[in-house]
Amino acid sequence: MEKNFWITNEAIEINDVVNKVVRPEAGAVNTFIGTVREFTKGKRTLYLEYQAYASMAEKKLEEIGREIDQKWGDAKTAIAHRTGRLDISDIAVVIAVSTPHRKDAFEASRYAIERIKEMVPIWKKENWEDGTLWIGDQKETKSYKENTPIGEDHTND
Amino acid sequence: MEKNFWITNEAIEINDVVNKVVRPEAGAVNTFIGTVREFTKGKRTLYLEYQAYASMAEKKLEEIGREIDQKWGDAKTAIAHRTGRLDISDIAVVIAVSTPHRKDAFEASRYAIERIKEMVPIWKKENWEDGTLWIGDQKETKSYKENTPIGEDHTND
Amino acid sequence: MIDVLFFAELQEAVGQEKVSLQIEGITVKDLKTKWLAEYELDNIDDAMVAVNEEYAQEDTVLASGDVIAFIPPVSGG
Amino acid sequence: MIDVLFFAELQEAVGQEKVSLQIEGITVKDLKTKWLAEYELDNIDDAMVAVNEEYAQEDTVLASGDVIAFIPPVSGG
Repeated sequence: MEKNFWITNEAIEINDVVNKVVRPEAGAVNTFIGTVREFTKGKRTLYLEYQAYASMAEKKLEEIGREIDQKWGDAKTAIAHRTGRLDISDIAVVIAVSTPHRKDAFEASRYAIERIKEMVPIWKKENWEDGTLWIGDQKETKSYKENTPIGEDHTND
Repeated sequence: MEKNFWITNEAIEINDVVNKVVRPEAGAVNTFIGTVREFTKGKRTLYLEYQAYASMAEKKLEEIGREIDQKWGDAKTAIAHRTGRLDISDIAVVIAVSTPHRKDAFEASRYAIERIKEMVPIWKKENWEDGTLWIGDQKETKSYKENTPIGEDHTND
Repeated sequence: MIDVLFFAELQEAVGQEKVSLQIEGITVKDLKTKWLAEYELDNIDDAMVAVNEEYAQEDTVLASGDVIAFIPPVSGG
Repeated sequence: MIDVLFFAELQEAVGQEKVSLQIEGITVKDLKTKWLAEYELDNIDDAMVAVNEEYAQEDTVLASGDVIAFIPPVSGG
């Protein structure tokens, strides 16, 4: 696989993402793995369905990689996000950032997941015992300016 | 492997560490991977040798896990550290922390690597083109109180 | 002709992923208020808009061949 | 009898991982200044001390069967 930023309908192998950023210049790799949580605020999730505007999402993930480059200098980033049906504990997203020193790797990885939740066109549909809902709570928890993504999100995972 | 905290002379598989912390209650796993960096302050490393006081080191890693439990509540931690000869880009340490929400996973994982560098009895010997040196710079960069480990370290990776 | 893409709850409300319209030279706002009014998409004003895979403003004028996507609040990760 | 463990540069200076001594009832400080003086370990005062795998102070009194480890500044990770 040549791309460092990709949307896939298949299970994500953590090593596939990490291996894209390991390099002699790096002493630190931070990895963020988002998994499907069973209970949110006491409500039981049976499974999730993720949908993406895949071509645009990959571009936006790449854009996050470029933002990280600009903010942290010597960083290498790879991100994979899954779509389709995911069961409890399945991996939805893997982010890996390598940097010479660890502080930057932590910060950049955190930045990546926050940006994904702000502006990458991916949606999850909750499937509970008693119904379903497409999640997307920016309206309540973040500021929009002219319908382009800004501000900070406060979603859960 | 039953243990969640271990010292090993073999290559560490990232998945072995991550799999110990994935669970239905978790929505986030943060992983820190320390790799052997080729250049530090312009000086080229050929390889590193890690030595550990293995039995005590495993106890201290467990202790870090308990500290994380106390500080962040619902967290599960696993840590593996390698010993022996490591070449450039080899993995020296893998930390994985799972939590319900991502903020805690990032913070706890960062805490774990800082604590390892403060007080877990593991040493690395640099092997450069022109010599070798056991690294351990707390004396210059951190405060010791009566020869027990406190304070913050400022090492590189 | 332009293609209009819908995702998540908007896709379910419209009943399809894509609608092709024989229009051009209108703004995104016009598209929403005039051409998509029939779908009664209550939440469309909560959605961001992308034109050719870049976020765009409501006053963007659409050209033939453009792909317009309505992006409901995202929830990836 | 007590066992004294050395690591990293101290191990190289001593030339072995472990030294067993037929002593007890002395403090860690005594151990360093009297019993280990022959090794001329310049850096031993930079080392932390562990008794039975727990960090300990210099005034800890050593009992028979104790394992004392000198822990030079650590550099794991």
